[in-house]
Amino acid sequence: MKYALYLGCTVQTEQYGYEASVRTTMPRLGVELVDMTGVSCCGFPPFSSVSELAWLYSSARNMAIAEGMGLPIFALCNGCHLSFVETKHKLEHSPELKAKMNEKLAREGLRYEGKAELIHIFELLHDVVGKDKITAAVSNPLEGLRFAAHPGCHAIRPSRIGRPDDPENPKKLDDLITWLGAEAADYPEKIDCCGSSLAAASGKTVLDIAGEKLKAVKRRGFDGLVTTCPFCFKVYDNKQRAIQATVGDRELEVPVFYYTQLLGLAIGVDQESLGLDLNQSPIDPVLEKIGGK
Amino acid sequence: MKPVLVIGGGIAGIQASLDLADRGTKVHLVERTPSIGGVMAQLDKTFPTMDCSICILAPKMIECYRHPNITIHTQSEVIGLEGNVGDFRIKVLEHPRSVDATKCTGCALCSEKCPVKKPSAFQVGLGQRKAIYLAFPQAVPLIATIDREACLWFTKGVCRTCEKVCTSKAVDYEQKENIVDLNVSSVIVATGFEQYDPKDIGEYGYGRYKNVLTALEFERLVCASGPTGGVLNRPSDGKVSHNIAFIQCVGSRTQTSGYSYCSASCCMYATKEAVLIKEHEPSSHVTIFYMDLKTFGKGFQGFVDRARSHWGVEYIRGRPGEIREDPVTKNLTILYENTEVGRVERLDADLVVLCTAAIPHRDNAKLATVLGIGQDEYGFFANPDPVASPVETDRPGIYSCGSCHGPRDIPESVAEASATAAKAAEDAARAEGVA
Amino acid sequence: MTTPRIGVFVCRCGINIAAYVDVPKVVEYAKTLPGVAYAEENMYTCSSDGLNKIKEAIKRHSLERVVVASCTPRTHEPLFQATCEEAGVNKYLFEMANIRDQCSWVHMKEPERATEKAEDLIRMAVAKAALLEPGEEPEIDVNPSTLVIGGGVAGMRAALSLANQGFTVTIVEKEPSLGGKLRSFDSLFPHKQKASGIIEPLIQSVTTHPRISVFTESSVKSVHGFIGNFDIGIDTKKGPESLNVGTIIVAVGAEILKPKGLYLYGEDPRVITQSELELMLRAGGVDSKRIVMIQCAGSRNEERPYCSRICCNEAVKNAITLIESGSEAYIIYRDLQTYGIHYSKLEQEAKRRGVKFLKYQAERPPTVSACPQSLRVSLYSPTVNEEIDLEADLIVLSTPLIPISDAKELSQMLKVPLESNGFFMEAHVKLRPIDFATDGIFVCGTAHSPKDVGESIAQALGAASRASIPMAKRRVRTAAITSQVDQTKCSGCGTCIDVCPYNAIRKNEKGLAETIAAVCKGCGVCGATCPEKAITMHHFTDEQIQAQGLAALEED
Amino acid sequence: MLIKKKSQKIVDKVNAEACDQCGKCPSSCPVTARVEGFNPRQIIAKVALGREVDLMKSQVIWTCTSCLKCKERCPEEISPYDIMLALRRIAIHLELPHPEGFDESAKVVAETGAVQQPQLVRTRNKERKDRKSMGLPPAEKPRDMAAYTETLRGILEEGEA
Repeated sequence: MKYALYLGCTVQTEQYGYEASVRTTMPRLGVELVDMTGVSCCGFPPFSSVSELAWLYSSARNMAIAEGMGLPIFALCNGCHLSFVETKHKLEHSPELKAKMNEKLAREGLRYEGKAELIHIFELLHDVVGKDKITAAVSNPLEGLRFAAHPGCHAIRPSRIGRPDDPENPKKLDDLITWLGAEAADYPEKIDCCGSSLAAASGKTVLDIAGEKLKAVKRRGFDGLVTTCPFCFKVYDNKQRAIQATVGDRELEVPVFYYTQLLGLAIGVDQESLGLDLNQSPIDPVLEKIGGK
Repeated sequence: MKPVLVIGGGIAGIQASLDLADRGTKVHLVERTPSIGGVMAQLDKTFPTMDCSICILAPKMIECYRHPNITIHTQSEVIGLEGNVGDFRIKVLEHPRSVDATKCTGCALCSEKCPVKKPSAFQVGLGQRKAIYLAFPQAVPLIATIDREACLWFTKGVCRTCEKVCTSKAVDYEQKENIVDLNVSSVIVATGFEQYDPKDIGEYGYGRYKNVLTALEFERLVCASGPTGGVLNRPSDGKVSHNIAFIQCVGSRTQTSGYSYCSASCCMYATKEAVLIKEHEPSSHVTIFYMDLKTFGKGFQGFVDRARSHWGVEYIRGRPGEIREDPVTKNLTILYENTEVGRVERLDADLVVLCTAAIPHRDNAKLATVLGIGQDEYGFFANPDPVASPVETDRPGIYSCGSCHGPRDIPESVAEASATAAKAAEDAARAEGVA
Repeated sequence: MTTPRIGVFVCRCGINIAAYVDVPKVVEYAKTLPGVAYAEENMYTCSSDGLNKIKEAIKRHSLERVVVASCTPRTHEPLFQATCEEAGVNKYLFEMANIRDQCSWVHMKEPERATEKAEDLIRMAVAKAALLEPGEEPEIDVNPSTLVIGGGVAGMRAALSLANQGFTVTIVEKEPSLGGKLRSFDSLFPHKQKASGIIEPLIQSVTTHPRISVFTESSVKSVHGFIGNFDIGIDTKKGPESLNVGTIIVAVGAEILKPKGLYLYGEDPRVITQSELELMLRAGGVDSKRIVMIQCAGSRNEERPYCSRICCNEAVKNAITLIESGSEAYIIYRDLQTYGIHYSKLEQEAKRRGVKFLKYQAERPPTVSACPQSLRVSLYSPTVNEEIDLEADLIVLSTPLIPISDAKELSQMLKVPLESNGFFMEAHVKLRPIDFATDGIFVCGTAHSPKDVGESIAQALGAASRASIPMAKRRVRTAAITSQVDQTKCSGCGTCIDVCPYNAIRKNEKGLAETIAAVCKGCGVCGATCPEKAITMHHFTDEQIQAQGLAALEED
Repeated sequence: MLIKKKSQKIVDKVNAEACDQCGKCPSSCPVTARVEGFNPRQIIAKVALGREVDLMKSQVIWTCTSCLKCKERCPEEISPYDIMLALRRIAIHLELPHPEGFDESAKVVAETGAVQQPQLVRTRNKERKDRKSMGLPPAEKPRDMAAYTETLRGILEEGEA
């Protein structure tokens, strides 16, 4: 199990908790991660609204690097993963476009064949590593905790070009949570969007949308929200204070985790190396419940 | 004069058979299930007159059964066809009932005593039947049949209770399948349709949410002879439902489902079902979500106007985006847009009924091969010239009527059935040398 | 005379009756009634099992009268009567009590009283049954020939089928030539084949068929007689003709509304109807740049509360033709009636080809105003949620099919009904869409209701099948429930003749009234009106009805 | 005119005319419920009526969370989301008024290879951390930045050809 690790802008430049928890947990499950050198932004979203060509070029470029390494790309971010899958899909269906890309890639001495394989963290943990390995690795089961899974829009849509889980009834993140000894439950707002892409147009609406979901999660008696998407995490965790202000509810406190952080806690990784101190949401009560190192 | 073969014992097949039999032609009526009657036998009432469906159908079923010119082959399928118009040689495979038709009186004592329960196809899975059973109370012929996949004797070699309790010694575990050879002048295909399975439209939660039903399931729920005796006890908790919503065009008018056509009867049967709810309980709140109200049939517009003004059924133009279920109460919330005002709203409902596409029957391909006739891009039997020859397939002497060649309502099916009878009569006359 | 042995069969109708009526109690009660020799209950008396039970009981208990207490005679009486006959009991010795539709269904909330009422209804039926008399059904010969009224596509197709089956057919068409409305059509949806391509060969085979005779510019003037034996009077261009036929098919078609004053129609030549557009297309097309079509022009409103079924599809079809010839086409609709496979495809093609669709609401119909250069259509589009103004060079109104002007006259001549919108009314909307309640007369095509060519042809073939049944058998039985005039009481006043809706009573040589049994439908109007009480209604005699009434009033 | 020509190219591809105006997209959309005047169905309606230029000049095409429910659920496989992106690109290329940030961040990426440089972030108890202090390797960037930047600039100038 060897993969080319693609961080993407958001993780690499600010969501260190996600990166750290991935780097510390994966090897313990027998997943070898190789850093990609010379990579750049996947192009989504910065280019998708400006120039389709620039967007596709950016993704093709990074996939070309992975092809050079001969490894499948493990993209941490839902957005990056979708961007790669979509680009691969588009170039597969347009030889002309592919040729045009390669012409441009040549300037950096790169070439995109279309062989690059992609893997999403759900697929890697749920389908490749699997239940047996994960449950076996759990030394500190997260019993008595009930988490709301938030797979994130881009992990499940658009299903037509292939996403890692069901677009209307995603279950993999729930499974992953239960494998850690915690409880996961369906809730009507599960596949609701965090709203983050609206930031440029209307920051307040983002907080509204995110706030509604956090309220639901709290109302339905969850101990916290779990995701693997840096964009969603940014809104729900980093911006939770702002959300409280916007929805006018100071009590709206919902602990938010990256799944890999919980995974780390369950398999006995120390909190420091999971970057848990970077979570801005009030996670300490949950950490106390979990105990461990 | 040679007999005519009619395939399918629904209302279309029944009508075609009766027309021919009444004019003196011998008919072989082949039905794949244990009883004739088809989907119409499962309906509660029929629009726009609100006749009790089985009540108007049962006499015709019995008439078929008692008609000296009609031979009914149930649990049977056509497995071979050779020859040409005027002289088709047919092979019909009769599957064993494991019950002697000449002895069974349909008293149902056997199914009463049978220990094995299975979901009843007639009740669309909402109710149960035994391993030995009568398809439904008015089944024709009223003869028990054994489901060999379920029967303990056939699966585990034990039980034989039915044999013990049967007073007329009708149970016959040894019964073999039987092949009947027929020589007919024409063939009439009336095999009907089936319902689209809305599981694939995940946002509506069918299969996940207990209180989301298909319209056919609802017909059984609202029917006096249904599993709840016509009381709208919803599946999740048996609570009587007062807020009920219907969603049109589920699977139909949908490129992504593969059924991009309008199923033609849903707007009206939904209206009928809405009126039924109001008749049962006028205080109920009933909403129908539609895209275009298809009121093109005789009396349809008046029926919808009455449903709206007299019964207070609410019609909203908009196809809901999503149905949500409260994890605790199992109540449903519909996310929809009233497209006539451009407003996004939510509607709470105890029960949601999906009006699903009428799609080609899964056996069509097999039958098309046996008969050597064509299918359209969806799988319905094809009429090369639907305008000039609306009931003719691409093979002379083989005709199609009813919903096996596209969505049809009952009167259209009946009219077409008579039409195929006329075509068959013309073939016979030609064979007789009538110039 | 001794009261005959009566058997009573009480149906549970699953739970339809049994859930509200205490059936076992009712059965026990029935056993106590005078003349009742046997009574039992059945789960479904109409099931083959139930019917066998009746036959067995008749034999075992040598029953002479049979009473079934169940649902409605409308659907089930023939079945039970036939069963009695099979067991050797004349069908007119059968009586039915409707304890479902008229009892259990209407008294769901008061089971005790429902049970009482069921007992009352059965007591009444038994009282009548005791007085029932056997009836004989006269058999009449059927002339194996058909009159088809209307030489449009439906009429011709029905005629051709019957002729091919070996029957002789006469077509009466009021226009100078066969073909009907289709003559004025350019192409036909859904496959856009030329209308002429269907009409011409049909006319060819009809006019050359040895068993079909055609009267054009002719009309039916009189209809007498009954199934098997209708006497028809026709006005032809060569003068009056008369013929005798066994069956009649009504295929008179429909007319197309010309909506004077609506959307400037009749005031501005640039506003036309869909059928006028057809003629223009047939003549080679239109050169207008932008055409706007308005649906439901004169239909689905107070005056004509029905949808005309074909207008949307015709509009879509013509819009495609116009787009093909380089015009721009808009369709302004309320609910697009593109039903079924072929029309759905047509709609999708139109959208692909660039036909623009705009919805309007009945409450806010579009308005049309004339400018010198062009016309303006103003509408509120609920889907775009905006007021929209469209400049148009040509406005096409999709107007409904309406009943032919002399539909009423014909319906009276044939003694068949029209429905509220003026189209011919079939015997049963669901299961007898082509039959009239009057035996031997059938309907097909747009005379029945708006429909497209394929549907009309299907109905026409269907009518041919229905009509062929009595003609193939050459004989039919008529009901024995008829009136009979007591010649000793009749004063010859003729009141009965005036009121009889079926022309079933005539004056005989003695100047006294007498019933033509084969024509009489047993409606009873004559019996009720006869001042001399000279008329007896068989199966509904005064004695029988009185007995029933008295039984109803009995207290027990 | 140029703007119409450019947009027409897009519109021809997006299949908007197949739209039945069923209302599934707005009822799935998290924004329609909150932002007055934003309605993916009406966006498609206008495109189908050939009025996409109005859209490019309006705010609506910028008001999308890209949750993709509209694209996922459309019975006709129409994607209001992709249509909005396409219209945005033309709007930006033709320098029609649009929210700030879009072309800026594009420039940044073209010049640095990422939307932003690694940030100094705070822990819950206000300590500052960076990649180094987290024990994470230095951030990656294109090796031949000049070539990378030149290529992307070229593409951006080309615009939506």
